[in-house]
Amino acid sequence: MSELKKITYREALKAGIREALLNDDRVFLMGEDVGRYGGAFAVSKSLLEEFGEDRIMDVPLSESGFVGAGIGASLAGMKPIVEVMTVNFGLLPMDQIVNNAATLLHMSGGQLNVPVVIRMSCGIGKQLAAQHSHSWEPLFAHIPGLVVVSVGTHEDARGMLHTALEHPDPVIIFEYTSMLNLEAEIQIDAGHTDISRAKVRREGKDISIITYGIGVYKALEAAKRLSEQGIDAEVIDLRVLRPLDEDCFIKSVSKTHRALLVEEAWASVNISSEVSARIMENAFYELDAPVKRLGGSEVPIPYPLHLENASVPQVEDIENAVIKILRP
Amino acid sequence: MSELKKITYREALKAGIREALLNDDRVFLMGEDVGRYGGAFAVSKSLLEEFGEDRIMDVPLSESGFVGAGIGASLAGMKPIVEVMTVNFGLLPMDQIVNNAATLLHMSGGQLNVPVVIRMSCGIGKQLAAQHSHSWEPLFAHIPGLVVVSVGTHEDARGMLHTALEHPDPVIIFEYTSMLNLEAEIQIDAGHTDISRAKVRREGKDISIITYGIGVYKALEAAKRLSEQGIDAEVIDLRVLRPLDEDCFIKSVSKTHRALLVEEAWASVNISSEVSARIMENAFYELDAPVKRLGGSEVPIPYPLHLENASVPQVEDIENAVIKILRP
Amino acid sequence: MKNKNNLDPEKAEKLLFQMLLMRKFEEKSAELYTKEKIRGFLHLYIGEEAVATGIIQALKPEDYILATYREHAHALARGVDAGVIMAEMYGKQEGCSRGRGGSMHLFDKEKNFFGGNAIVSGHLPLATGMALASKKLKRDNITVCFFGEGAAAEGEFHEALNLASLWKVPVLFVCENNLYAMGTALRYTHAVQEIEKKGPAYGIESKAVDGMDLLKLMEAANKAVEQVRSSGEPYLLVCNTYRFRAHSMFDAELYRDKTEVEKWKKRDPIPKFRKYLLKENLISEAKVQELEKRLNTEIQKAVDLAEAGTWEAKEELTRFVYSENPVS
Amino acid sequence: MKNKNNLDPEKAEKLLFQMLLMRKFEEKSAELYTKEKIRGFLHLYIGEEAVATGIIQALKPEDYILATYREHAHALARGVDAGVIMAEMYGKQEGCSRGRGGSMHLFDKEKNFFGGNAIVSGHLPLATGMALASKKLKRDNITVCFFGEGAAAEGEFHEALNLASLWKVPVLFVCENNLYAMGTALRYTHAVQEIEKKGPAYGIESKAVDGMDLLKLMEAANKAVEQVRSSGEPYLLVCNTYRFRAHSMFDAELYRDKTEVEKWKKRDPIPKFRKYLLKENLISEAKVQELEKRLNTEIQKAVDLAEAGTWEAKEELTRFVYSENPVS
Ligand SMILES: Cc1ncc(C[n+]2csc(CCOP(=O)(O)OP(=O)(O)O)c2C)c(N)n1
Ligand SMILES: Cc1ncc(C[n+]2csc(CCOP(=O)(O)OP(=O)(O)O)c2C)c(N)n1
Ligand SMILES: [Mg+2]
Ligand SMILES: [Mg+2]
Repeated sequence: MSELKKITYREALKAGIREALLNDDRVFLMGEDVGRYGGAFAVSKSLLEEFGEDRIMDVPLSESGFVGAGIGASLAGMKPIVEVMTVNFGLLPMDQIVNNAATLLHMSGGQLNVPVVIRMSCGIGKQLAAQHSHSWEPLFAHIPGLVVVSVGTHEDARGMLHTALEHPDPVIIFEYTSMLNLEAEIQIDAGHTDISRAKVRREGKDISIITYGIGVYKALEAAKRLSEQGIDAEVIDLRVLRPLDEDCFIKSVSKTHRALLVEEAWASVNISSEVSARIMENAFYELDAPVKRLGGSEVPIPYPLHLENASVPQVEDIENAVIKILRP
Repeated sequence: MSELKKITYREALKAGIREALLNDDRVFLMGEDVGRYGGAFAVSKSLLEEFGEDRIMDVPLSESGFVGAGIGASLAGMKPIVEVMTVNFGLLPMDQIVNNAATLLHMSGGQLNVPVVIRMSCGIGKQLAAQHSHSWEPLFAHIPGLVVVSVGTHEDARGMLHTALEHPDPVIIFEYTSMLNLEAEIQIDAGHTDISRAKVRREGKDISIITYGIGVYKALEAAKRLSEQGIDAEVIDLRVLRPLDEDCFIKSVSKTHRALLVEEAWASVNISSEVSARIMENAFYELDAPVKRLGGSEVPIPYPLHLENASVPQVEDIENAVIKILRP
Repeated sequence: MKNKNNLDPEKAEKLLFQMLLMRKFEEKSAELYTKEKIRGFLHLYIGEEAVATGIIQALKPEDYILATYREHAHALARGVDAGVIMAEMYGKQEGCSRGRGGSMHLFDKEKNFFGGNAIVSGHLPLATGMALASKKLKRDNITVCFFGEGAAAEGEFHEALNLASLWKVPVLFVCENNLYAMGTALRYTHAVQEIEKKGPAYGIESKAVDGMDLLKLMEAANKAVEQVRSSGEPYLLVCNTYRFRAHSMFDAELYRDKTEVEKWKKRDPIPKFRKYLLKENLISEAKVQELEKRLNTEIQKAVDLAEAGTWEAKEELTRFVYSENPVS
Repeated sequence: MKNKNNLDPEKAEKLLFQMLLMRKFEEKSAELYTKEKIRGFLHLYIGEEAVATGIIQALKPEDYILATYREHAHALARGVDAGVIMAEMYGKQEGCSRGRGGSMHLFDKEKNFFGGNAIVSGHLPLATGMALASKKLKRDNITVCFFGEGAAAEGEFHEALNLASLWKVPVLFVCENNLYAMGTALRYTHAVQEIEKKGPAYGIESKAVDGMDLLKLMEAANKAVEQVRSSGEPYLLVCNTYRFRAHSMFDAELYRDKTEVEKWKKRDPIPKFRKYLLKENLISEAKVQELEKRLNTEIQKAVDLAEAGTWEAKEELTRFVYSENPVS
C-alpha cells in the first residue's frame, strides 16, 4: 500500500483537470471566470497561465450558448470540459443538456456521440440563500442519455474526471462547494475512479446508510458515532446517480435488512425516492423495517445559518434516524 | 343529479379558459400562437376574435422571456395564463419558473405573491419523436413553491383552471396532447375542480392503481378488464403532483394492501418513485406485496409507432402487472 | 463554359434537378402523410427551395450543416439519398436515422449533415461549437446553420452569435425568413423586422438576399461562404422567402390571406430558374422533360425503398441511449 | 431656488447624503463581513453610487424597481431604512426580507422595491412583465430594471428587450456597465462593447452616459424617465462606471491592474459631487461636516438595530413556501 498525502477537495479537483489537459490536446476547459478570475472557487487557478487561452476559455454569461457550444465542439471531435459555475445556473442550459446532449445519439440512430463533460458546483453550506444553494442532482438524474455522477470524496474529486472524459456519452459531474476547503488523505498515487459503480465506503451489518455527495462524510461520521453505541452501519456512496448501481445497494440491504437514505436535495421526487422504490421492488422480503429517508427541507434555502443548517440532514439527524429505525 | 353532455378534452380546456377570461379582467392568455393561429392544438381557437389582442396575446419564440414576463405581470397584479405550447420547450423557461416563480414568496419573507398559471401540453402519443414527446411532470414536481397539477380527465380539463387561478401561488398545469380529441361525458353544469386533493376514480378492494394524466383512463380501462377476471382494482388519480395528497393513497393502500404505480414519464426519479417511497414509509406494515411501478422506458422517444407504443405502459401492461402482483 | 452567373450546363442541370426533386419529394410526402404512411409532424419547405439549394451548392463535403425540422430539402441538397430520407419518414430502420427520428430528425454523419433539430434555435449554439472545434483542430471546414426568423427571437440566437463573433469561428448563420413562425407574422415576432440589422449588434457582417431567386442566392452564398472560409469569422445571411404551404400538416392557416400566398407563388423560384436556364440556353426543353422523367423514377424509387423497409425490432428500443462501445 | 442643473440646496444635500450613506454603509458592511456578522455573498457597489442615486431620484414612489445582488445602494436610494437592510444582511427577522434573503435579496414591497435578484439577467423578463401589467391596468408608473453589462450577454436580455419593444411597455433598462462581470472584462463578454448599440436591434432608444458623474446621470435619467413615462415605451440607458472593490468578498482580483483601479478612483463620484456643490454654494463646509456626523449616527443606528434583531424560530423554516392565506 502506497503512501498517503493530505489534499483539499479543491486541490484534488484541480489535479484532475490539470491531468486531463496534459493528457489529451482535445481537452479544453471552458466556463465563466475559469481563466483570468482563477475560477469562481479558485479550482482552476493558474491553469490559464499554464495552458493558455485556447485551452482555458473564459466565456460570457450565456449558459445556454456556451454549454451548447461545448456539446457542438464535442460532436466535432473535441473533448470539452464545460464548467457551469454552479448548478444554480444549470437550468439555463438545461434544454441544451437534455434535448441535445442526452438525445442526439438515440435520435440519430446511433450516429452522433456527444462526449462532453459538464461540471457544476452545487449544494448548500455557505449561506448563499435561495437562488444559490441548489441541489439539483435529481433533476439531471431523471434524464436518460446522461451519465450523472456525484463527487462525494477526495478520491473521486481526484479521479472521476479522467473516467468521465473517457466516456463517449455526456457526463454531468456534481461537485460540492462546501467541501472545497475540506482536507483528507488520499493515496499519493491516487488514480482514476469508476463512474459506473457505487461504493461501499464503510462496511457494516446492522443498517445500510445510502447517500451521495456531501452526505458521504456526514454518514461516515454518523456511523463512527453509532459504532460507539454498538451499531454497525454500512455506508454506501451511490456516486453514479444515473444509471444507478442498483446491485450494490440491493446487496447491502439484503445483508443489513434495514436502510436509511440520506440526501440534501429537496425531499420529494429525489434520488432517495428512487432508491427506496427499487428496494421495495427488489428487496422487499429482505426488509426488517421500512426504508426511511432523510432529505432536504422542501423550502427555498434561507440565508441565516441556523435556518440553513435546519434545511438539510446533519450528522445528528442521521444518527437519530438510524437509532429510531434500529431501536424503535 | 344533473344531465350529462359529451365533450372533447380540447373543448373542456377551452371552456375553462373562456370562463376565466369572462370572469376576471385581470386574466389574460399569452403564449406562442394562441391567437392568430388559434392555438397550436386549436385549444384557444376563436378566443382572439372574442376577447381581442390585449387578452389573447401571441408572443414571439422566447420562452424564458414571456414566461418571465408572465411572472412579472402577476407580481404587479395581473392574473396571467401563460401557455408554453408544449412541455418540450419547458426547459427554456425553467430558470424563471424555479428561481423566480417558486422562490420569490419565500425569499422575500412572505411579501411577494406570484399568482401565475402556466399551462403546458405534454406527453407522448402522436409520433412526434424524441424532442417532442416529453413527460416532464417529475422535474416540476421536485420544486417546492410550485403547485403542479395534471389534467387526467375531462372533468378536470373543464374545472381545474379556475381553481388554479384562484391560488395565490404559481400553478403549473399539465395537459395531454394525445387526449385532445378524446370525447367523454361530463355533467352539463360541471364546475370547478380541486387542485389540492387526489381523487379515487374507481373504488376497489384488491389493489390500488395509482396514476395521473394519460394513465387515468388507461388504468380505468385496465380495471374494467380486470373486473371481468374477478379482480377489483381501485384507481387513484393523483391530480396534484406537488404537494402530493399522501393521505389519499395511503388510505387506499391500507385498504387494498397492494399497489401498482403507473406513469408515462421516464421510470427513474419520477412521481411513482416518490409514491412508492411514501408507501414504504407510511404503510409498510399494510403491504401484502411489494409496490410495483410501471413507468416510461428510459429512452428518448423514437418516432415509429410500434416503438413509441412500446415506450410507455399500455392497458395490457397494467392488466398484466396487476395480475402478476395478485396471482404471482 | 460558364455564363456570367458562373453556371455551366452541367451545374445548371444539377441545380434544377435538385430543386425539382425537393418539390416533388415534398409533394409526395404530403400525399403519403394523408395516407398515414408518414406520421408525426411534417413541415414542408415548398417555396423556399432556392435557399437550401443556393447555400449548399456553395459548400464543400467536409463542411458541417445543421438545420431545423423543415430540413428535407437540405438533406437532399447535401446528397442524402431520397430513399433513405423517405425510409426515415416512414420510420423504417433503413432510414438515415434508423427510423428513430422521422421527418424532423434527419441525420447523416458521413455527409456531415447534423440534423434535423426541432427545438427552435437549439442548434445555434451547437453550430458555434462545431465551428469552434474546426478552429481548434485547424480544419478548414466551415459550419452552416439554417434557422427561421422566428428562431432569431430566442435567447440562444443572441448567445450563439455573440460567442461566434467573440471567438472568431467560421460559421455561416443562414436565416430563412419566411415571414411566419407558425402563425405568428414577423411583425409580431421582432420589434425590428430586418433580421440583418441584428448582426451588427454582435459585430457580425450581415446581408439580406432575395430568397426566391436562386441566382441571387448563389451569388450571396458564394460570397458569404468564401468570406467565412477565408476570414474564419461568422457571417449572417438573411434569405427572405416564403412558404407556400401550411406550417405543418396541423395548420388551418387562419393567420394569413390566400391572396398573400398567391402573390408569393408568382415568385416561385423553380419556374423562375427554369425559365432563366432556357433563356440562357443552359438547358434545353428536351432536357427539362428528361429531368421530369428522371424525377418520377427517383421519387418512385424512394417510395419503394421506404415501403420495402423494415421495422426495427421492439427489443432494440433501448439501444443507443448510451454508446454500445464505451470507448472514446 | 434651483441652479442650472435643477438643484436646490435641499435636494443637493439629500443626494450628497444619500451617496455618502451608500458608501459608508458598504464600508461598514465589509468590516462586518470580516467579523462574520454578515455571511454568504456580499457584493459592494462602491464607486458606482452615482448610478443608483441619479436614476432613482428621477422616479416616483409608485414606480417599480428591480435590481441585482449588488443592490444595497438601490434599496437605500429607494428609502428602505438602513437598519432594516443591515438587519437583513445579518439574517435577522427584522430585516426587509425577514432575514431570509440576505445581502443579495433585499425586497420591500411597500416601497415597490422588487429585489435583489441573483440569477444574472433573470429579472429582466420580470421587469418587462411588470411594465406590461402597468400598461394593462392603466397605471401610470414605470418599471426600472438595473443590471450589469455581463447580464447583457444572456439570452434573457435579448428576449426581454424585444418583448418590451414589441409590446410598447414603460420600462427603463439601466445597464450598469462597470467593465467587468466578475473577472471577465467587457471585451471578453461582448463582441460589440458599446452596450448602447444593442438597443437599436430591438428598436429601443438607447443612450450611454458617464456613470461617474451624478449631474450627467441625473440629466440623462430625468430625460429617460420622462420619455418612458410619456411614451409608454422602453428605453435603454447605459451607465459607464466602475467598481472600486472586488466583485464580492471572495475575489482576489487577479484579473485587473491596481493602476486601473487607481485611475478610476480619481473619478470617484462622491468627492466630485461634493466639490461641485461647494463651488456652486449649494452646500456649506459646515453642512458637509454635519452630514458626516449624521451619517455616523445613522450607520450606528443601523448596526444597533441589526445587532438587537432576533432570529426567526427554526419552526418557521417552512413558512412562505406557499401562501398562508390561499385567497388571491
Ligand atoms: C423552443 C421551441 N418553441 C416552440 C416550438 C414550436 N414551434 C415549432 S416551429 C415554430 C415556428 C418557428 O418559426 P421559424 O423559426 O420562423 O421557422 P419556420 O418554421 O418558419 O421555418 C414553433 C413556434 C419549438 N419547436 N421550439
Ligand atoms: C445566470 C448566472 N450565471 C452566473 C452567475 C455568477 N455571477 C454572479 S455575478 C456575475 C457577474 C455579473 O456581471 P455583471 O452583469 O456585469 O454585473 P456586476 O456584477 O458587474 O455588477 C456572475 C458571473 C449568476 N449569478 N447567474
Ligand atoms: Mg419562419
Ligand atoms: Mg459588470
